[in-house]
Amino acid sequence: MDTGDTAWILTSASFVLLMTPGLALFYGGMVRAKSVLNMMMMSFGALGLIGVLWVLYGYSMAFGNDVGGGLLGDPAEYFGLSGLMGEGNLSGTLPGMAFVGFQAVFAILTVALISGAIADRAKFGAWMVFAGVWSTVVYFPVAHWVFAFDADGYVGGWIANRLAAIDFAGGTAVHINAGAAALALVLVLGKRKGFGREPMRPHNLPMVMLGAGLLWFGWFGFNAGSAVTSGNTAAVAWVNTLVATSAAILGWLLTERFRDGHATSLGAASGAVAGLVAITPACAAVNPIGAILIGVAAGVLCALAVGLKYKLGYDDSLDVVGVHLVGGLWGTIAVGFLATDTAPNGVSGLFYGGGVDQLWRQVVGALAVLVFSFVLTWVIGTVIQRTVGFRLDVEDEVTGIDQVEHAESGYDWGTLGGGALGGTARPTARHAAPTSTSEVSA
Amino acid sequence: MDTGDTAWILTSASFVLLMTPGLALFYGGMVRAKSVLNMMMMSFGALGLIGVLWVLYGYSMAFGNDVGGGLLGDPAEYFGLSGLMGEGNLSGTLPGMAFVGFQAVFAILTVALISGAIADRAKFGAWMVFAGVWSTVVYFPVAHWVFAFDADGYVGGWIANRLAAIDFAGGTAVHINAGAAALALVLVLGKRKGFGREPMRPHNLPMVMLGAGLLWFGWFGFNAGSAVTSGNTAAVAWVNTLVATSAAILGWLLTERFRDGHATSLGAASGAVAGLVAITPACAAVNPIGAILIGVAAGVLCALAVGLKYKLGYDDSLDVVGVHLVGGLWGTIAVGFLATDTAPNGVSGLFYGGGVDQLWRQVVGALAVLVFSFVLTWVIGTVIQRTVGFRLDVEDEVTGIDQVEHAESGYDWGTLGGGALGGTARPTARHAAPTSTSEVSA
Amino acid sequence: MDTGDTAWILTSASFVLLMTPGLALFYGGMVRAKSVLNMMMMSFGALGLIGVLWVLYGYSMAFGNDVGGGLLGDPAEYFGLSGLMGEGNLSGTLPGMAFVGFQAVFAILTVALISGAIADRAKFGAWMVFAGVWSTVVYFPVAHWVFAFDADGYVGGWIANRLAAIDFAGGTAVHINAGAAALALVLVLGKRKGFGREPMRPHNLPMVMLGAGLLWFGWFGFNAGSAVTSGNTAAVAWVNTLVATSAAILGWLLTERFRDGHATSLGAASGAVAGLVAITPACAAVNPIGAILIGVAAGVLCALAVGLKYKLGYDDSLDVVGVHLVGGLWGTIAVGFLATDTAPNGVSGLFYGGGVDQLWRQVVGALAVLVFSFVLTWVIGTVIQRTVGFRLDVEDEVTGIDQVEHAESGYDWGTLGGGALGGTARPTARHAAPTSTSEVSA
Amino acid sequence: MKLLTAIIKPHKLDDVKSALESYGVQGLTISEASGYGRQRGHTEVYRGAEYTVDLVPKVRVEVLVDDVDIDDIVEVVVKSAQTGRIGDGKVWTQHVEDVVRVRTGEHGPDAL
Amino acid sequence: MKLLTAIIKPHKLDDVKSALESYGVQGLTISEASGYGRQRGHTEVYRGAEYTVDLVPKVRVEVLVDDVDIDDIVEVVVKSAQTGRIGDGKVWTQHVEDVVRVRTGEHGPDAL
Amino acid sequence: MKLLTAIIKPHKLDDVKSALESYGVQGLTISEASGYGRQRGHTEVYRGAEYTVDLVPKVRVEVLVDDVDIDDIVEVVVKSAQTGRIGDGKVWTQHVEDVVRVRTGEHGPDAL
Ligand SMILES: Nc1ncnc2c1ncn2[C@@H]1O[C@H](COP(=O)(O)OP(=O)(O)O)[C@@H](O)[C@H]1O
Ligand SMILES: Nc1ncnc2c1ncn2[C@@H]1O[C@H](COP(=O)(O)OP(=O)(O)O)[C@@H](O)[C@H]1O
Ligand SMILES: Nc1ncnc2c1ncn2[C@@H]1O[C@H](COP(=O)(O)OP(=O)(O)O)[C@@H](O)[C@H]1O
Repeated sequence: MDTGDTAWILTSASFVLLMTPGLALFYGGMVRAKSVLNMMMMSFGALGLIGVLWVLYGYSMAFGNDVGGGLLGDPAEYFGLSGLMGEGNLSGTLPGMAFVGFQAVFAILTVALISGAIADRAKFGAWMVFAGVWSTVVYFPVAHWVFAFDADGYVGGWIANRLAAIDFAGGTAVHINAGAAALALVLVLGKRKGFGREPMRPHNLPMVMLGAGLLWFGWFGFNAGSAVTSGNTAAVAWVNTLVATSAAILGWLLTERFRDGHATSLGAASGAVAGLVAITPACAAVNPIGAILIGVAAGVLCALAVGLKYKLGYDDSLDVVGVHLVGGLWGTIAVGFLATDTAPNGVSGLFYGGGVDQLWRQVVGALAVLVFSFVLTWVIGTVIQRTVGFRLDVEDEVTGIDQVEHAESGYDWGTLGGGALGGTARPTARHAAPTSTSEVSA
Repeated sequence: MDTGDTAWILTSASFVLLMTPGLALFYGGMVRAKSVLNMMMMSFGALGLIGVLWVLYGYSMAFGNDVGGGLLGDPAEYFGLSGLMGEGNLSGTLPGMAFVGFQAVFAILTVALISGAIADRAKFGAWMVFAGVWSTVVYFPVAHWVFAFDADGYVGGWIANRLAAIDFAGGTAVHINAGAAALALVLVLGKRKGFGREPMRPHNLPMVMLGAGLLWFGWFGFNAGSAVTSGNTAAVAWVNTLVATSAAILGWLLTERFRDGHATSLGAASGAVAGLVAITPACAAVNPIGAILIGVAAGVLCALAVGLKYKLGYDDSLDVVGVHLVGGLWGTIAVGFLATDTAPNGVSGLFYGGGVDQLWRQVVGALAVLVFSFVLTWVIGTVIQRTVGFRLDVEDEVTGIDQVEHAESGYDWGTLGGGALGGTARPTARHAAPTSTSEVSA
Repeated sequence: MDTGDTAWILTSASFVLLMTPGLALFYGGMVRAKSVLNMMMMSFGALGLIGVLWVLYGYSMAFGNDVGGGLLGDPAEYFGLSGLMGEGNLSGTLPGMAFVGFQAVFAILTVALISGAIADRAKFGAWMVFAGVWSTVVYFPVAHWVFAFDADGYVGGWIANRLAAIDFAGGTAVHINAGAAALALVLVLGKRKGFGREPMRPHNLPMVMLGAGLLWFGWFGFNAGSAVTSGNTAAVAWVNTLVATSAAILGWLLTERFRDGHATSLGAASGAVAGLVAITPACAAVNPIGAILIGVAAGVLCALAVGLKYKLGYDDSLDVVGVHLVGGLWGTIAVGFLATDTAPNGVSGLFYGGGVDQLWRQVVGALAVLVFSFVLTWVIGTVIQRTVGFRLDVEDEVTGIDQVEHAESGYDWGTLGGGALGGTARPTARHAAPTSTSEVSA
Repeated sequence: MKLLTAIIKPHKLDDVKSALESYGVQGLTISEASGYGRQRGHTEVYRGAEYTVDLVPKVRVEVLVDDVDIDDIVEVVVKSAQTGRIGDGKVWTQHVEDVVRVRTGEHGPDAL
Repeated sequence: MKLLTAIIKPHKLDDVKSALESYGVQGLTISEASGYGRQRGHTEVYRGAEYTVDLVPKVRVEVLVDDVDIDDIVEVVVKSAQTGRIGDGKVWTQHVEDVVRVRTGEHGPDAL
Repeated sequence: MKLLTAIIKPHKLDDVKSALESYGVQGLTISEASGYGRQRGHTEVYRGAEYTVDLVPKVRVEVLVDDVDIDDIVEVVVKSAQTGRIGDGKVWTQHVEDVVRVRTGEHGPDAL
């Protein structure tokens, strides 16, 4: 065991945990004030549920010994993680539990990412059911495909080992996966009332920018932590994660400037996320110039892609498809072009004399995850919609999902300006204070 | 010295420092808009004062060589920390100053935790006096009891060494301690005007959720950092901290769903904190299944406990008692049941064949801190109230403590919607600009 | 290579990256609601642009082998960083790329710091041009002067090596540099319409406090990370960074209390930043008592200094001069008095028997950077103003720069209270939804 | 001249605005309001404590109109704001003695 | 019919609402306002610069009432809003020509 | 007595307040409003989708005045609110039947 490697992975895992609240802010600021809480609750619900499932059987399904064709880990092997606490139980140079924790937060985040597509209109209970089923049926297997590497006496997933596609930190397993699921779910749930006609502008852009800042911060753990050691590979991934994101901000802002006449703050925040998504699979495969190219192209591509939903008429509310699916595809495929054997992954892409060998592997890996995720998500979503119901009542949607599903209001500025905004409120019923108790004001 | 251990502890200390601003947000969002700044200032005041006191004599009182019965460290031994800067000065595998820093932020946070109970109604100056006295008289000694372990030529505290209660990261020293102090202080200060009758709903729930997110993030440093090394113990603590929190979110939300019909965002944020509190003493003593049990029960118990104040008629404004005292007691006692010798602490509780031996130690430790803290806090609070005055004037409370105590407003949205909300303002008097200077607009 | 050192530096670099979004919040909360986005965008613009420039030639200009008199590194040496990815490429005990990343975020932050002085009135495009030119002409060279230390076969900067002024983490290179640039830019751009007469109070103080919290957190990476190893030096820097900041909060609040009658939350946040600025150059040169003195004096001095702009009539909107220039000067010069050879830097100042030797070095270093930065910034700013125009049209300034420059509004609370605040909005033109698509509400 | 004041449901504002525009009304003033009436509010729950929020968000629309148009315009507003459900709001009319356009200082109907 | 407009202190809103409800008033409309008058504002200090905030938060209550009730209702509002301290506010009454209930289109007193 | 209502540009509020104060008006009530009129709104762009924001922020000023002062006060408000550019707003006057000072219960002009 190496204490430095362990320190870096525990740190990275903590960073990645913070990404889910960061995402909740990023998404939450983009919806209208009347649905900010529900938007954030989809992330917090994932934090609750997936954390528990991961410990129970998720880790085992993803990283248990393969039970067939590189498709699934043995769900029973590490059930409850009971056997992984021993001093000697290592995963490479890490305590076994450090790796368990690091991977747990990936699972949580991936589920939470999907929620941005279905803002304002999904029953919270149904979302929780979906989150549990989807992580079990879609994420845990795909994580096995991509992240479980063969070792002595251990067989891992088919994409990582048989196909040998490069996905350093989850361009396929996380972003294409979540993006494809988002698209399927949007088709199942349908559009919000008033989509494309009524004002649905972000209610709190500083919150969006804060969320983007926390995501970027956390993403260093996501990408550089995926080295699972604290050394050169992590350092290269770190710098590439920085510069691709910087470049993507520029790419998105320039696109806006030329197309719309204004560089916007939502554009800067979105560009940052687009760059982070795209560099995720590639951060240890390219050099910093390659990272700049991946980033700037991600900024431009995603800035263009988010307009598609208006043209095609699907209500991907916060552009999970436009940013995560498109950005994830671009980053994954870009590895096939821009990988250089001087980078830690040691593979050359088309532009560095490696021919199309790596390129086709990247494309196959990307498409496999895309199709698998899209189809299964569509089935899961449809079953939930047909049984317990997934979509909120339209009346309730107009009233506001926070009030209807969570019986709360995001904000009450009232006492500042006069107290009446949104109505006065008083504690009633169940927990009313005993009326006879006098107030003390010593 | 081990660079990996040092890296992890410096990182953890930084994480824990961030918890206090996180707490300020968590608490600040829960009060009404007219007292958000005062709420946050109680935390920032603690950041200012306790940091300095810790360096002057706090560290020495907590970790100086025992001066009597395991009750107190020698306050003079490390006064000003001057002697701890040398290269060779180690604390285990860490530079001495790394441990000093790590423990400093615990002291700050514990004081800040108390403030949630007395929202909206404590004079800021009196709070600062209280913070200084309380940390000196209550926290530094209790930290010595719980965190100072005997070593060669060094005698530590009675709970850690004589009683041998397990409190890995501060269930007693931090949470029971702060919770009991909160209860005492609430009894001294009395209820807010309108408590139980007037609307006192949270003014900014996204801010509460952000605060909860930062607390969770920081808590990995709090718990896993308490291993003071970067290895298996830290990794186990990390995973238990994750999963207990996840489970507590579920526990709180399910309780709400069954009792009130709605799972709320305030519930998710509160559940997370409840789970974090409860796993704090236990995170290296139980396995992940034990952590799930501790978490889910913490969520349920605390969700029920926060209603007590209405029944019993004490105004624990933001439920410091309901969450930190109840959660801290539960977690500390749960160690007596759920500890397993396969976990790093190596002790078995009642359910794992260890009998009641550990259980009674846990109960005695918990009660000792509870009683000590409650009694001393009541005395300190009463003396301050009778001398300089602790409670704000009721008129001022109605006007809003931010305006009265800090001469500020939390928010001014005015210029957006017309500029008049809350009044126009203009700089006057002392710093008015020289009127003759013309405006430049090059 | 040392994995522990690497872990700490990658962590520190991530912390420092987070400082720029933290700064965006700190600054953003202080302006009026109508310019919050532009304020934040100046930081996000720097994140985009400087990240890319650093990789292209910035690192090389700062840390390339000296090309003349300690004034500049060779810009071509590491162009694009292509050669730095190899396993064996070390910078001390770190992978070369870890050091590159750590220094990158310093460059970004320094540029962003300047923006606080020119709130509400700078064209965004002009700001981006300024940011690129300033970092190239001012920051990269100054970073070379201060941070590039001679080594075997490598020649660094004149302040670090020839003058041997102590600037552990950037009191001169970052804070005096940014502060002097801020002053110059303010003189070029002129005052905002209504400065000193119209209300310009902070629109969101909780956001300011959140920003201060994130800055403090990140600053542990900034200061303790500057040890570039994970050991005693880092630990001492960490503790000094904690306690100086705590003391500065107290210093600022006490100044306010005596002068104005109230301790404010803006004061606490500002005091924290003042303390952080002042301890930056000194954090490895003084003992904790010295750090307390530096901190408390920084709090008092800066609290007094921020009033100067009203007396002298320059509109340093968010007090970059009053906090960063004054705090940076104080901290840099304080090293000359308070340095003690028991601290890691091993140098004694005037009060510890070292005479004035170190003191004059500190003064010369500080003044050199101040003058260089002020003059060049004035030239750059003037050229931009005379060519493309830097200052926003006054009409647009009154309307609000967010609307004019970014075509966005920071907030829309409308749907809560009735929907009309600031106007209804509907998607139009380019991306309007196909009108024939019916809404699905399954 | 007359002043028409309408308290309506927020989501009907766009319809009312369009209807008035079609009729030829050139200006109006809007503000936020909260209504208390037959339409009940809702309940919120914070840490188990229930709060009754008894005010409902509304929008106030004010239009200054010429005497001859007032009946038509009342009709237009009522029609366009109607959903038929409780809480649709009120429209009332008052006499106005004089109106001035600030920009020009014009008085009376010319100022509309 | 008459329109009663009251500018009151925000924390008296609940009392006014209850008093009107007891009297039998079934609906009212509330909005935020800021007052300027004998009651002085307060001072704020940001980084040492003082700001005089000269507007005081108020709440506006509007009630449409039948002619016969107006005097009683003015009395009810004044009583329930009174604290006896400067800044309690104003109540004024105006003539209303017509009232319409949007939901039903009813006119006049029936629309109240 | 009369009620003067003015819808003005937000940044003219200070001027109007000062002018009224100079004239001797002792109190007024202010609230936020949004205007729709000749003055066009602006366009915002979010991820490439344009939004037309067609309401413009305004401030409403209400002053209760004695009958004899009304013409002067209208003049004062119009003058001080004028910029000469589109969107300067409207001022209108209405008859008020009674005014009460809540604090004292005084009626009529004494209540102003
Ligand atoms: N007497 C009244 N005076 C002033 N406003 C009223 C009055 N009655 C109702 N309102 C306003 O009209 C709105 C709708 O009234 P309500 O009684 O809920 O429904 P409806 O008008 O459909 O019967 C209320 O929310 C309130 O704003
Ligand atoms: N002439 C007026 N016109 C309109 N509103 C007024 C007028 N005078 C006072 N007000 C309103 O009444 C409120 C209370 O008035 P103020 O003079 O402060 O106290 P009081 O009415 O107790 O003498 C003010 O804040 C303002 O909103
Ligand atoms: N008929 C009207 N009824 C009520 N308010 C109006 C009317 N016409 C204009 N306004 C108000 O006056 C403001 C200014 O009107 P506008 O037509 O933009 O400019 P101007 O008055 O200079 O011609 C509008 O924003 C609106 O608030």
